[in-house]
Amino acid sequence: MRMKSLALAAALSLSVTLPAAAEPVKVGMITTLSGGGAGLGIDVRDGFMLAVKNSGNTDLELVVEDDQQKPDIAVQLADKMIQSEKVDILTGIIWSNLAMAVVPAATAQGKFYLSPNAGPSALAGKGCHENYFNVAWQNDNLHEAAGAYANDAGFKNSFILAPNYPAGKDALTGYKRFYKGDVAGEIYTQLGQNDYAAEIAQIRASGADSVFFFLPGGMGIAFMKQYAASGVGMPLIGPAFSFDQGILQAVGEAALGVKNTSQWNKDIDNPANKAFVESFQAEYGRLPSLYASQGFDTANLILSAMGKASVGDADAFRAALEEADFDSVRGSFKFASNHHPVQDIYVREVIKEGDVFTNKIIGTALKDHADAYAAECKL
Amino acid sequence: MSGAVTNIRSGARREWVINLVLLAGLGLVPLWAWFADAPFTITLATRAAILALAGTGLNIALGMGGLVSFGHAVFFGIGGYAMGILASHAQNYDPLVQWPVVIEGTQFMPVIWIVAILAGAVAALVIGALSLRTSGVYFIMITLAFGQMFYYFAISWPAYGGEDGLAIYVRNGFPGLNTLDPIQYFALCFAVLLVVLFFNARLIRSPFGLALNAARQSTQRVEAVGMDPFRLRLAAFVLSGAITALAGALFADLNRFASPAMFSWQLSGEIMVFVILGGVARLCGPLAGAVVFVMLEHFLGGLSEYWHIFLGLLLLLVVLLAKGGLIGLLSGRGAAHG
Amino acid sequence: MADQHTLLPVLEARSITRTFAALKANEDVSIDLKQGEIHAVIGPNGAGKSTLIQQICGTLAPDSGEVFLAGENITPLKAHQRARRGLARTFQVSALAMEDTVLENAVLGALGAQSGAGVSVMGMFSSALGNRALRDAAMEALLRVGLRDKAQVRTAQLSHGERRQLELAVALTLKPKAFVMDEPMAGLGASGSKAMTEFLDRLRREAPILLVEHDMDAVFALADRISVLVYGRIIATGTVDEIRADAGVREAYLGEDA
Amino acid sequence: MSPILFIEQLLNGLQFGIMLFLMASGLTLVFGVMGLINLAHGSLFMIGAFAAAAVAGWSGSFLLGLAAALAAAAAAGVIIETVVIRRLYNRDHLDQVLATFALILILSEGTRWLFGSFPLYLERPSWLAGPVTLPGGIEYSSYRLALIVVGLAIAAGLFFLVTHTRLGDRIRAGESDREMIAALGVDISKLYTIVFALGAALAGLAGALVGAIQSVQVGMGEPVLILAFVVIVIGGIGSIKGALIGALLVGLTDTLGRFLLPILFGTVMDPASATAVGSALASMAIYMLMALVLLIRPQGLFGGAP
Repeated sequence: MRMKSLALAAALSLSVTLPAAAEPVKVGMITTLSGGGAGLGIDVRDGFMLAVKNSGNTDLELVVEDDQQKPDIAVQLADKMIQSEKVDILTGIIWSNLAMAVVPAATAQGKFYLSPNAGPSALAGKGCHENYFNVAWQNDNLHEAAGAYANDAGFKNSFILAPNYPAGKDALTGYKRFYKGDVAGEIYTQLGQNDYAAEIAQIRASGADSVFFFLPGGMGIAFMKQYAASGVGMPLIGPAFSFDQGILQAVGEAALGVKNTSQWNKDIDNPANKAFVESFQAEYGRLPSLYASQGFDTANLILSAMGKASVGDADAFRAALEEADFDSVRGSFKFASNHHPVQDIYVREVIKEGDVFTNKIIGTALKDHADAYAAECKL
Repeated sequence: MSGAVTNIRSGARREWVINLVLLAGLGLVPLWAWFADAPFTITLATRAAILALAGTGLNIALGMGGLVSFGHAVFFGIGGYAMGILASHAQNYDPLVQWPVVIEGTQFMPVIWIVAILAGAVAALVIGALSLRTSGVYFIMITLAFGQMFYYFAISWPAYGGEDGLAIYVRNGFPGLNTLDPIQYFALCFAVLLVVLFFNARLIRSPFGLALNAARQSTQRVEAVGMDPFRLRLAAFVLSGAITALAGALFADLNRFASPAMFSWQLSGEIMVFVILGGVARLCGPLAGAVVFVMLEHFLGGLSEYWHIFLGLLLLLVVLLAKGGLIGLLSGRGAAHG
Repeated sequence: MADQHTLLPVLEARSITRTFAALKANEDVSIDLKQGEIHAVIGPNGAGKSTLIQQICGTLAPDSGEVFLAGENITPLKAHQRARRGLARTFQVSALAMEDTVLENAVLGALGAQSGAGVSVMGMFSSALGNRALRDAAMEALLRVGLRDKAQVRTAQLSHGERRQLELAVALTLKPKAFVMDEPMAGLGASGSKAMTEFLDRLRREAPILLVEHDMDAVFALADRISVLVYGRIIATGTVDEIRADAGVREAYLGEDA
Repeated sequence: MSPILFIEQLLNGLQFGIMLFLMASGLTLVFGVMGLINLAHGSLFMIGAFAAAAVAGWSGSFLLGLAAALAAAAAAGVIIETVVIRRLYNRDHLDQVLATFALILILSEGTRWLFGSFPLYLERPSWLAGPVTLPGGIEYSSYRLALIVVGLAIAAGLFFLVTHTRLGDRIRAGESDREMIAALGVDISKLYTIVFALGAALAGLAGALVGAIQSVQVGMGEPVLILAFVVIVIGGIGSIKGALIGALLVGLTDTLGRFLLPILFGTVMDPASATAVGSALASMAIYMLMALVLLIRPQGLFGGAP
């Protein structure tokens, strides 16, 4: 549970361009900084801090704590942030299950919650809340885009697999929502499973023409390495999570050429993104990841709202957030009625630049894509 | 010889003083926090009280019965889900059972507790009846494996949220109390802890406690006086599971959330850590351990991302050097047994 | 002695055989114990005496053969069920609750003598040491073996001899039909052995004793009958004089050990 | 379901089982000889994988990586044994569990501190990268086939070591009577260190071999450790033969369960819920197997009295 207060040096205020906010805003970030999933949380945090630093705005005070990827710790930290730190805005949670534990209670207590990563369907549909904003995606989005891409690529018979947990089920549902071809086979694997020999054998025997998989973290690394070794040559499609900058180096050659869907890539051509990629590399000495871009956008969204309204006036501040008047690194970005993004989702291909594995955008899967649950939301 | 007797007595007296100080401290700090308007301190104290309760449950099996259960998170999780399932059905006005009789969910804590206790006891009966066929290392490994089985089941079973867990948006109710008020919920949990500790203190002195204690030291001895060590241990395991399940229900209510993480083997390990850190087979050992653990988690966690290293080192030192745990260290009463 | 042979034995083992891998620990061993007698089992180390006791008391199942207590076939019963039916055992290496006090150990025995003890709701709420009847029964047994003054001492602090006495006290609280004692004299010293011998001499009137013992003075002083176990087989059973005179015994056992 | 698919799944189960054996044999040796339960065995698995990834990444040679894994895990084993474990032999199992649990915390976070929070890259060697065609037209990953061969060779070597060498004599003597081998003048603390290091090296090797087809990350050892416990419970503690049979049983049950149960449920319900229910039950299959073995033989298939 690292606590990091950001008191920014006055020297940075040279670059202040935003009008000074009426009152300071305290942001509590609960994210995963230790354990196996720490890489994602660290990127969100770093992206967020970079945006604050680049803005030079000293009125945003950030408190960061580590949830250890445990729901009960996350809830405890949310209580602490609200009760002791008296934060105005909460953000930072990576995992859907932690978000489900924290978000409803936090928004019910009148706090704003801005999600930099998780977007469970329950919070996008019936469970939506006026104070909950998702700056990343609804969980289904990238899978839906993968389904759309599979149609464009002419795949007629997909084999699909995901871990047996809610996000995994959402993934396969999301893919099938847009994919029009046949399903050659559908497998739910065990969460945390590291050996996919049995599944790959079934893929080989299924006669499919493509494989869609959603296996976040180490599961995806294991799957891709084993898939490449098996000699089953059908093309792979997946959401960006298994092809992210942080994880891609561990997959290596096995990922080369794989198509994946993402709302961001480092080669999106706009000034905000260029500045982001350059300053991130300068600051941290590594390429930014998807998660870093989401953290960066989240901070900029808050900063933009701070310039328009005081956080003490919840209605005005909410209206300012809804406008989403900031330069997103993704280019166009706006909120749907349920406070989830409406954005383009791209198809990327894994390439090798020198020694580094990375992604390049090869097309757009879905334009101005919103999620499927907005209609259920009564906002 | 009489000198040794006096030593035991004075050590015991000092342990009682330490227990009272501990309990008073855990009761008074939140009270102070309440006046000082530091609600998070109350939340931490509540967490400590509930974890202490879970540890107290384990201590019956571990301390009195000598049963090294590495799967107590099973019962903790069952308690949590008993609360989650009942409350979520009540929250959605969706009966729990439609046939043959309609059973509604409930957000009434006493009922939830009873269900948690019963569910924990039944699970402990089944797991215990299987695991107690073995002993020693086998028992450790088997309880660990059963814990893992429940964990995977909870993650992959879709009906109650799977890995996402079950969120309850309003804390369940208790007659005459506003449970959402941190200090009132703390008082409730603290009261439950006191009741269980009182029961536990009686249990240690009871015929059952005497027999169980003897069975830990010598199976042959209790057999030779005509008692069935298997039944004694199974009863202890069931009691132990029931109490830990109650703690799980309270814990889920504290967080308004039940999740498969409550079943994880790390949690089993942590419950065991409370017991050892404080002192095995000591009435307030789990309490001392839980308080220290929560404080470490809070303060050490604030110092370093890698605080687990320090926790590990501390634990190692306690195991290697201070056999009686913290209470043993403070009361000068070495190991509680052995 | 003649009339005793007509009585039904209190404890009887019939044709007990038990093998460990290739080793025959007990082969067709039959032995009985009649009301009022001390029946000693002697034999060199490794002769199978401990194996025999374990099978009689139920901690080891025989490959074949049966055990009867007061006419009831107790072969299928477990150790604690046999104890409950009135078979009291003392151990060669003390099996006491070492961390508990002497009194607590004795109370445990008294508790075992109560019906339905152990797992019961009352058994979890009442106080064991606060129970008058249990305490009295325990103190009486401690008084008989001479440990009354040590009631509050932790058992681990007792001397070896005192632990033997406590073993005996716990067995007494059970008010059994028969005693099975595994080397009660071991580690007692000369005066201790003498006291124990006198005690057992009187005890046989309460219940007969199956006595496994290495101390030949005690055996010859106490035993009504002696059985000699060698290489898992009983080679002779008889009175002290008969055994002294038995050529086979002299050769197999006394020749090397007496 | 074609026979080829079924045979391929059998091979998968075999390969999984053999990797579990490498873990379980070390655990069971350490328990058999020293009477120690070592939860940190999974950390040694992780150390092997990290060492292999680091050295293979630096040198570009997979074999060097394997050697590094063996060396690092054995060295870690020696250090852990002499600093901590040695003090635990005469303690009860509870102390052993707690101390080795503490070691997990220290080793996991220590590794994360050294190597960072992202998974590391470790790739199988190029000469084992592709598939091979087996008789009958079965196409199978050459690396997995190599794992089966290497694993079986190690199992055979281990049997030879235990039954035909002086070290093996001592190990067996240590299992049956600890005072005896001390009385025979064997340096018991050295023997313990060697056995512990041997177990550690086997775990480290397993970590490196598996790491090449899975992901090398902190916390990778504990799930395998728990499976190894299941293996030992099934096979019987202290028995290498039991560890081998138990590991193969667990490997086959898990692989075939994951494969067959959804198909089985698919005959009575719709495909989506069949896969969900089937895989939920498949994740519990090996624990059911364990419970079954416990009911029939509490001491495990090849164990002595429990």
